[in-house]
Amino acid sequence: MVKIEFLGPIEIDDIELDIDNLKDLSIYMKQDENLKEWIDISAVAVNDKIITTPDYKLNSGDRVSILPPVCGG
Amino acid sequence: MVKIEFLGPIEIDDIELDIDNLKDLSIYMKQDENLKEWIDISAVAVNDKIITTPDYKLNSGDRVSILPPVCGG
Amino acid sequence: MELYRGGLRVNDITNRWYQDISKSNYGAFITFIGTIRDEDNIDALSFDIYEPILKSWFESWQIIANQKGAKIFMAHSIGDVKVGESSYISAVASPKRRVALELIDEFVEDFKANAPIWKYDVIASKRVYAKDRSTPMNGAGVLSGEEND
Amino acid sequence: MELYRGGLRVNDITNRWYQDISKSNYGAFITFIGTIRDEDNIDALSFDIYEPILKSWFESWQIIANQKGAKIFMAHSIGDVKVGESSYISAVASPKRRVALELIDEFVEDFKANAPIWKYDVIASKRVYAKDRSTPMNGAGVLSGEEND
Repeated sequence: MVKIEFLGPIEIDDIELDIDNLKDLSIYMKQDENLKEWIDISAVAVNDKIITTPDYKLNSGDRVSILPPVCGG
Repeated sequence: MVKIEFLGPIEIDDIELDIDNLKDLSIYMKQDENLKEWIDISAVAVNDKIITTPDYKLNSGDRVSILPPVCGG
Repeated sequence: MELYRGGLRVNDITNRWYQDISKSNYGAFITFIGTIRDEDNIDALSFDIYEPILKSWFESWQIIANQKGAKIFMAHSIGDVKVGESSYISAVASPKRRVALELIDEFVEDFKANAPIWKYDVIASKRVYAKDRSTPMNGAGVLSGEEND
Repeated sequence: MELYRGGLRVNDITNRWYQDISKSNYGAFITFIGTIRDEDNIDALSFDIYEPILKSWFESWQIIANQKGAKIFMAHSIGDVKVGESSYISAVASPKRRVALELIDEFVEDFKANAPIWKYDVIASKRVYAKDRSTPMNGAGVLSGEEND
């Protein structure tokens, strides 16, 4: 299982999914009215490291963070 | 008469000259061993305003300042 | 890197950083102080931070700075910060001025674009995500299948 | 613009400027602090200033800053400033960060190139003009007949 956490303004509780890659996650998010708007504009970290390759392989126990658009300062 | 003051590291006392323009001043400075090195690298102010035109007309009572290379900070 | 609940004590922080660098033969020290402006009828701004990635982001900048002989500092608020208070301070110390002037600009701009911090307007005690002023981070779009960096 | 004999009291000056701008709804405040580095066996640096032209130079920058909705500050030392002390502080306050970041860079660079201040190394109580680190001002060469700006 892979743990998914939604950061900042995405008001969705953490979930656990049985997925192998980010494409699977994207398919899951597309089906949720509250999540699909974040797909195109969010960055993704796996175990706190930003991932830039869509075919990145996920392993059981990984923690995936969804990072929506930022504005510090 | 025009008053000439040498600023910063130019260790020459103020002088008064009967000159009409900066060319006259340049000719005067060329003849002084301690002044000629400053001709090419100094800026010039007349009555505290920087002058950028060589043919600027000087009037009696004007105060000319010679400003050598700077390094504030 | 320093995180504080609420508005920053600007003088305490900047004076301490200056003290910290003043024995290290740096010739230039630049501080950037961000203050909450009175605009759009807000009472405050509020910030969420994802600390693990903010920390690694900051550390990667510290390495860049060190390679230039420089050192960077940063403080940020968590939660509500009232209008007129400061929520963000950063600073660069370097031997010579050019490195400091360039680094503070690059650092502040990348902070705005990539530090994992989310901003909310606080209006009548309600928190509203400042979506239209926010920027997708480097790597955003990876879920749409875009290779991005 | 503030001129002081000897090294600057950095915290006093920067804290006062911050206080000064903190009621005026500026979102960004950047300070640049220049410190005398320990190098070339100097004990101190020493500065001569021609105040009338420094003042008009500064005022022309204040006008440029005002046109961008910004405000600038400057303090400089006259005479000897010991290694480790500060001789120069400048600052920019502006509503938004880009103006402040660009203005502090342009202001500090033009200060270096055109502020009528002469620097001397102080070594064994002797004052030596730092000629090789100095820059001819805009307009230099006018005595050689060069039209320059």
